[in-house]
Amino acid sequence: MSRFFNATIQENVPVHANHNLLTLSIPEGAPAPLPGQFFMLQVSRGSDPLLKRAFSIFRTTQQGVQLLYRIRGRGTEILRTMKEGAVLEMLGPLGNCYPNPPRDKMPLILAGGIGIASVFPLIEKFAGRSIVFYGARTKDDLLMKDKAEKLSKKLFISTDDGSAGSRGTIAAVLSSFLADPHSPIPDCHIYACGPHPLLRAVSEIAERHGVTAYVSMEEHMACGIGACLGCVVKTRSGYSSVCKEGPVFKSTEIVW
Amino acid sequence: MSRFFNATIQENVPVHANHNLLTLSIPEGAPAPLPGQFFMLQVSRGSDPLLKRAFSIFRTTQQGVQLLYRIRGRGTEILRTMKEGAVLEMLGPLGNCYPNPPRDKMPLILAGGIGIASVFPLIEKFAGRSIVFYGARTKDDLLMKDKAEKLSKKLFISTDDGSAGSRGTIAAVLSSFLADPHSPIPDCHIYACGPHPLLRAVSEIAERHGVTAYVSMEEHMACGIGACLGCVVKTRSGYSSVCKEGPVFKSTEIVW
Amino acid sequence: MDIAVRIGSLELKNPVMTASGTFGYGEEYAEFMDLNKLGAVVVKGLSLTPKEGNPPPRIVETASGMLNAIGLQNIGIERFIQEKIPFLRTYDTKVIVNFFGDSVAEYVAAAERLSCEEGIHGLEMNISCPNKQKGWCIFGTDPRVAAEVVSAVRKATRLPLIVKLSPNVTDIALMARVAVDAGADALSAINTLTGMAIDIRTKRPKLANRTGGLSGPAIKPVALRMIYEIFSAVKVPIIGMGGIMNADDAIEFILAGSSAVAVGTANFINPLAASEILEGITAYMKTEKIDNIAHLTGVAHET
Amino acid sequence: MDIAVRIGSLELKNPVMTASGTFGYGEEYAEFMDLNKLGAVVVKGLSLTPKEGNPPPRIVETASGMLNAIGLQNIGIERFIQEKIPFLRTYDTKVIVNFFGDSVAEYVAAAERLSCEEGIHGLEMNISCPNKQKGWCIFGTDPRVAAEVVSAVRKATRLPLIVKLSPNVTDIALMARVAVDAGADALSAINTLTGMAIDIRTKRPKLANRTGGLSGPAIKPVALRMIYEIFSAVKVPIIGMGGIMNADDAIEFILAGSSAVAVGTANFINPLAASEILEGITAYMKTEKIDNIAHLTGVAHET
Ligand SMILES: Cc1cc2nc3c(=O)[nH]c(=O)nc-3n(C[C@H](O)[C@H](O)[C@H](O)COP(=O)(O)OP(=O)(O)OC[C@H]3O[C@@H](n4cnc5c(N)ncnc54)[C@H](O)[C@@H]3O)c2cc1C
Ligand SMILES: Cc1cc2nc3c(=O)[nH]c(=O)nc-3n(C[C@H](O)[C@H](O)[C@H](O)COP(=O)(O)OP(=O)(O)OC[C@H]3O[C@@H](n4cnc5c(N)ncnc54)[C@H](O)[C@@H]3O)c2cc1C
Ligand SMILES: Cc1cc2nc3c(=O)[nH]c(=O)nc-3n(C[C@H](O)[C@H](O)[C@H](O)COP(=O)(O)O)c2cc1C
Ligand SMILES: Cc1cc2nc3c(=O)[nH]c(=O)nc-3n(C[C@H](O)[C@H](O)[C@H](O)COP(=O)(O)O)c2cc1C
Ligand code: FES
Ligand code: FES
Repeated sequence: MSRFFNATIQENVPVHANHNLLTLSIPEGAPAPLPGQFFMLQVSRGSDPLLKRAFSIFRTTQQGVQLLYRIRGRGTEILRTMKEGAVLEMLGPLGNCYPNPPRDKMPLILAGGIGIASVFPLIEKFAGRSIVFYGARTKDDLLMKDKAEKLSKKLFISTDDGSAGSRGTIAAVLSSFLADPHSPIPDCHIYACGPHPLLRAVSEIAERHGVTAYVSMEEHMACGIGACLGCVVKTRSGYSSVCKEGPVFKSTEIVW
Repeated sequence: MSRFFNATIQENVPVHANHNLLTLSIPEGAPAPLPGQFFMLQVSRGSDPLLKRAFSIFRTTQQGVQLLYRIRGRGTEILRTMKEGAVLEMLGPLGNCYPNPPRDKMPLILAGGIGIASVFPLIEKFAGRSIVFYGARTKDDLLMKDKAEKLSKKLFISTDDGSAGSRGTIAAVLSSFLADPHSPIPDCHIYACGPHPLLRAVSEIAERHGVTAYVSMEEHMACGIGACLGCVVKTRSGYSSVCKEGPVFKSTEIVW
Repeated sequence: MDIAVRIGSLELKNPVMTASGTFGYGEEYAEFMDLNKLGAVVVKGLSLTPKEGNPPPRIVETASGMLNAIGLQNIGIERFIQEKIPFLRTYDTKVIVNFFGDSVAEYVAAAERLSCEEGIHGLEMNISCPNKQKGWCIFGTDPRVAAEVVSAVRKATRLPLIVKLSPNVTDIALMARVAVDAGADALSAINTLTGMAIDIRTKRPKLANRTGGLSGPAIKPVALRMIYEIFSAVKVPIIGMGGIMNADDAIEFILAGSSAVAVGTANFINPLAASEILEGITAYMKTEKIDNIAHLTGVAHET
Repeated sequence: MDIAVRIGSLELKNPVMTASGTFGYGEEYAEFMDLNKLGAVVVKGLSLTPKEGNPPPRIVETASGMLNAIGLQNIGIERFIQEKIPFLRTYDTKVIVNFFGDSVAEYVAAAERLSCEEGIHGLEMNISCPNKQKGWCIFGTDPRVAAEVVSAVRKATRLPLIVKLSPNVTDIALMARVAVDAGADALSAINTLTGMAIDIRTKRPKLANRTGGLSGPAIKPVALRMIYEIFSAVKVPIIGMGGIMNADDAIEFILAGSSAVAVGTANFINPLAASEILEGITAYMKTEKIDNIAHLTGVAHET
């Protein structure tokens, strides 16, 4: 089965202000996506917008793959208007995935905003075993909070405006958690996805505490398969492509 | 009321292979279109395709204005996929109109292919009084034949392949009609819309018989309001814009 | 909020103008938009005597753009003065006349004639047109020829003189310097990129003229880059254009170095584009707490 | 039906190649498409030593196009030979290596090194890159510099030499003649148009490198016009590219004067683009009853 195929929209429903859950049925035999991998979708038939949009695999259900997306610009606005039955060109699953923690390590999963989409498969995978840190701008931007609560051993919440959980960034919450003498350090691994400054903060915190952290990076993409060299981030071994060598990197690999 | 407004699709139904009938509700107070006038529709929100598409007013009903269109290229292909409730930017009514014949003249109305859309309002206007000549490629490309039959005093049909009416061009039918000693010449006026070569032929025939003919021309358009000078045809007084000085010209005005 | 801009000795009440050839002689759009809202109306390019223009087809749609080969059809300066100026004078907006010639002498004669009429506030010289004296060369692509024609026109008029640059050159900054050294009070950029389209059924160019000028969103990145380069090269105000469809686009041009912007192909898509763009610019200034539009010009150059 | 084309001494089994920098080193697309179907694989531009490239962001989407400022990141010729050639040699397709240098000496050294390896069938010289010796100048925009570097490389290799022209020039026909006179066996055109985009929130250029190269459907009209002009100016085969998304586009390029075509940005949109374009070309030839692709090249010039 080729990783380039037509997917059919099963459902495309708002889950929150400005966020939709998209369910796509994909051809049989398509490779199953791993946590941290992503797909690219062609949202137009014409040449404007031209490039595919990248979305992390959020869940795999019997109906197909689910993507959770934030309406951000023109491409996602077009996607929002698409209805059941519409057919989209799709590329994926792409990229590497979040590595498994060694048996004895506890997964700490951190998400900022729509970053929840990327780490959600981990939350499901480590059901009942992981501690989840989830930050968003406001209460209304917290998606899938109840699901995350059910699936995690413990869920920490923060919002920029304090409308839910503690006020401030979720990195600060992680930091206090790790600073707590009862923390399971160094017996944990961090998995994080969110805006660049948040990931940088997480990386610093992890380093300070001697904890291994994996971060999922974002960059503008054209090909999605490592051919154009457009989506690079600076790493200790030079520029690496987010689409192929990433999106998940060890935080110490990144030159922040 | 501005001639630039949002129109809402009421219905967009196939009437034949590759031809749709589009009904649009337009804002109250919009000027009523005259036979021969046209509208321009923006079929995309993005910048590709960029330009508006021109369509003749086919009918005005209680529901709104109706356009009859042939799926031809990318723009009409997009239009075909649009559903009830979709909102389109629209400009019009644009251009001049078919002039009324003097009281004592009989209207001869000629259409080639989708040209039927443009002359249909005349067929309705002169219900029972006009002779209609309607040519198409094949039987399957004859739209609204029954309606035209009902509304005309007499309907002549031709198809390129002879699958309905006489075989050959409808210009040939007009020519024999006018050559017939019982023809109402010179007491008739011709109104024609169709492909350029057909209109040229009609023009020659009319001239030969000393009959006045009006032809509705087509050119690629950008502005639709006479500003860009993109849509000109050569006339005896220089290049004239089809969108503003036309689309209807006296056939003798055109430099063929 | 101060949104007035100066183009040489000319003060516009706001930075939004129309691009020549896309707004007719102004009256075509008066039905849709209050022309009083515009900083300036730039009319279709005029020549001393009327020009018939190119045979059709003159227009081809391309991806996010269009090619035009109008061939500079216009009613000539005399008819413009007789028939169009009286209408334009009823509006409280500046009138800038775009003009061109086949030869240096024609440019000069046109500029002289236009300079002695009331109701014309500035001249925009289109130098992207073929030079009949020198065969195939285009005035605007050869620095020496451009210098010659701009200097000659400079001597022929006291009106603010805007030189409109052709983008079909290796070094737009050089052309900008040449025009300014020859006396331009301001520059406008960019004119259309030369392009072509071929009909694969007839196997012939789609335009009767074979080539045409590419405009619209497709060319915006090239236009912005050129504005950015021109801004670094000269001190005079720049009127930026090339694919501006909305206020965000216009703001990009201002940040790149434009003092004013011109709306071209966008008029065809949305006859209210120019006035909506003005509204969008002032809304942006409010959000960004910028009280003088001049403070935005060229900001993208700061590091 | 004869669809083989000759590029100098090189015979391609069909006219469809990939555009450098848009197809990696070939292997990235092998999963999607049978590389045996291609007339040639043109690999990412290589330099003597590896290049790190520009900092991100390197890519911006524009209307029907994209800007890239990869900065010629590549693994260097040695690693290419070690790691990529063995894979490419398993395919029955021609391998054309795109290369560049910072100086004439580097160009020559690169060409020499590439010429002594099995499995490389042709060289494509990218002259749209900055000339470190001469500061800001670009090899491909100054005719004298272009002549110098092409002549030097011509002496350094016996492989078919394709010179890839920059479109950012006033007179592409002149640059074509210069390249051919200096020894090019074929020309490819066009490389990207230099462009820019600005973020109106940060008020800074969106690309870290400020400017980038515009590719995709937006530039097709400009590319076609340039192919048309080059075809009139020189006799050598032209490899046409710039916004080719489908077979119809490719056929336009052939009618304008291309002997072969290269598929660039389209690979990102549809990883099967190149093979679908080949199928479309042969379907067109069938419909149009053309039995030799050479009979299509330049037909749009006939009147
Ligand atoms: C590996 C990866 C996984 C992602 N997963 C998700 C997800 O699960 N849910 C979700 O809502 N979003 C996700 N994103 C971000 C998503 O790709 C962008 O929000 C989307 O491309 C915006 O498109 P637009 O047309 O609406 O915005 P516009 O701003 O109009 O887009 C313009 C261009 O910029 C690119 N772009 C804009 N924002 C981003 C961004 N943050 N990252 C990469 N390219 C961008 C677009 O792809 C497009 O090429 C992911 C991005 C990456 C790289
Ligand atoms: C005054 C007028 C009235 C018209 N009335 C009708 C009508 O009632 N019903 C109908 O089906 N068609 C009508 N047409 C033709 C219709 O405008 C075209 O079929 C349509 O624009 C094709 O668009 P496309 O995107 O599908 O084709 P494409 O070929 O993809 O279009 C590419 C470009 O060419 C232009 N174009 C293509 N064909 C024509 C054409 N024949 N005339 C003008 N521009 C063209 C398009 O507008 C677009 O800018 C009319 C044209 C004019 C000028
Ligand atoms: C149909 C058309 C006609 C034009 N005529 C002229 C003209 O007469 N003189 C001139 O200097 N520029 C002319 N231009 C160029 C525009 O003024 C403008 O520079 C160019 O279109 C780029 O802007 P845009 O992309 O916003 O349209 C014309 C452009 C178009 C599309
Ligand atoms: C991401 C990217 C990288 C490119 N890298 C190179 C390169 O290394 N060498 C080169 O000569 N051209 C390079 N090009 C230019 C293309 O080969 C091609 O000339 C150009 O993109 C126009 O074709 P297109 O519009 O079909 O993409 C690159 C283009 C893109 C989009
Ligand atoms: S998007 Fe092309 S290398 Fe990552
Ligand atoms: S379409 Fe612009 S003048 Fe007719």
